[in-house]
Amino acid sequence: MLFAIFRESLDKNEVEFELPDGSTVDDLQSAFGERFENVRKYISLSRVAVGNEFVGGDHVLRPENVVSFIPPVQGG
Amino acid sequence: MLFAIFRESLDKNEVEFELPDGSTVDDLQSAFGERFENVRKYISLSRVAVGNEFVGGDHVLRPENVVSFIPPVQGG
Amino acid sequence: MNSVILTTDPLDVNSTVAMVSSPFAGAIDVFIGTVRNSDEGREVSALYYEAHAEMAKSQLSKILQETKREFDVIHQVVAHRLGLLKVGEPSTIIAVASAHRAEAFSACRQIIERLKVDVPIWKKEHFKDADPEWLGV
Amino acid sequence: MNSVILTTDPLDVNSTVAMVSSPFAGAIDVFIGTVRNSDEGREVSALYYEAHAEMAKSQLSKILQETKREFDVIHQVVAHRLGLLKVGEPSTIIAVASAHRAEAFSACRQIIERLKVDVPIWKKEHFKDADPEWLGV
Repeated sequence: MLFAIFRESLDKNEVEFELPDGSTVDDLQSAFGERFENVRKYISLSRVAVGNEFVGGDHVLRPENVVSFIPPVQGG
Repeated sequence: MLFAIFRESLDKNEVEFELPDGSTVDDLQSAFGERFENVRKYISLSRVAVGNEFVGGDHVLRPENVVSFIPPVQGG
Repeated sequence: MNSVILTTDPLDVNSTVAMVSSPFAGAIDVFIGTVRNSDEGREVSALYYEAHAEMAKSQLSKILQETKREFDVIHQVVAHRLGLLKVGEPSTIIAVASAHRAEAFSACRQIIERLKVDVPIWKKEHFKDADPEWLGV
Repeated sequence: MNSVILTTDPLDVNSTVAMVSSPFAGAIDVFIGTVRNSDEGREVSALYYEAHAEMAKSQLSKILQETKREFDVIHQVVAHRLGLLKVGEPSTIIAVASAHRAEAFSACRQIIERLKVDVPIWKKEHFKDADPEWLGV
């Protein structure tokens, strides 16, 4: 799922990726950066969540996972 | 001026003392304790103010001073 | 702007916060002291607050001047209610507005800590099952 | 009781405080985040807040569970507004009630600090003299 700078720059709330079995969050970020070069620079600033939980770059994704790209948060 | 436990125990808002020239706050507290034995025990817990300012025991009083006995404060 | 209020009327949080609101403020910290239903295991039914009003206002003004010198605050208000209060009612509301939150928290905390030490306000506890008592003596 | 509110409606301090009021409480600390008229020297006209709402609520609930474990709090509520806010309007209200004041201050401070780190809410600044910008990127 895409929010804030990602949502607005890509004009999408969601995108789909097909990745090999055993792919990690790092792999998804690389694929994402290749497909959407105009937001690539924001990826290194961002965290990733699966469902409602933050996960690390080595987290192995499963086909049913809903992944969110979380740019630097600014609540409060 | 008398407040809280002093006011209520003595049933007075104010009392007057005539003290020798050069008398201090300590002297006033002694005289007060002698005249009102039933509240003497509260004097050591209390502070003294002249006007709106706390003063120490060695503060020299002047005839026009309005002195307040300030039992332990409990605001908030 | 520094404001000091002593009143027998009920205190209202919204109107106290409105006094410190400012387009320059990014943070407001509000402390509310409320009447608890117990103290050291004894059931409290009400509290009576008495003040040396003139001195209390003077001491509170001095405290606000000190926090203004020490922290980068925009507006601050301290309101204390006097007279008989029921359980749950606010006895004190302190509100501090600043550009950033650290100052608002620090100043608000400092005001209530200083109030508890140097402001001539006294509290008489009314208990469910015992005679009322002045606290601290 | 822990409550988490995300809403596009204006926030109200009194009703937020009412949610945490309790006869067992002696202290309530309230933090209010408000929209400032400037940021790093640039004139701000409005702020737009966006959230990953489901995750934000989940993260805020976790934060409140943590403060409840760590501090002796009675009730706590965190409310965050979303959408377009004008200068001066509250974006966040956090209220914590406890028996004694130290816990209320500490828990309230911890909630806002944790919110600023781990809750997926984003802010787009609208300036008087420039295009709007997402903060932090």
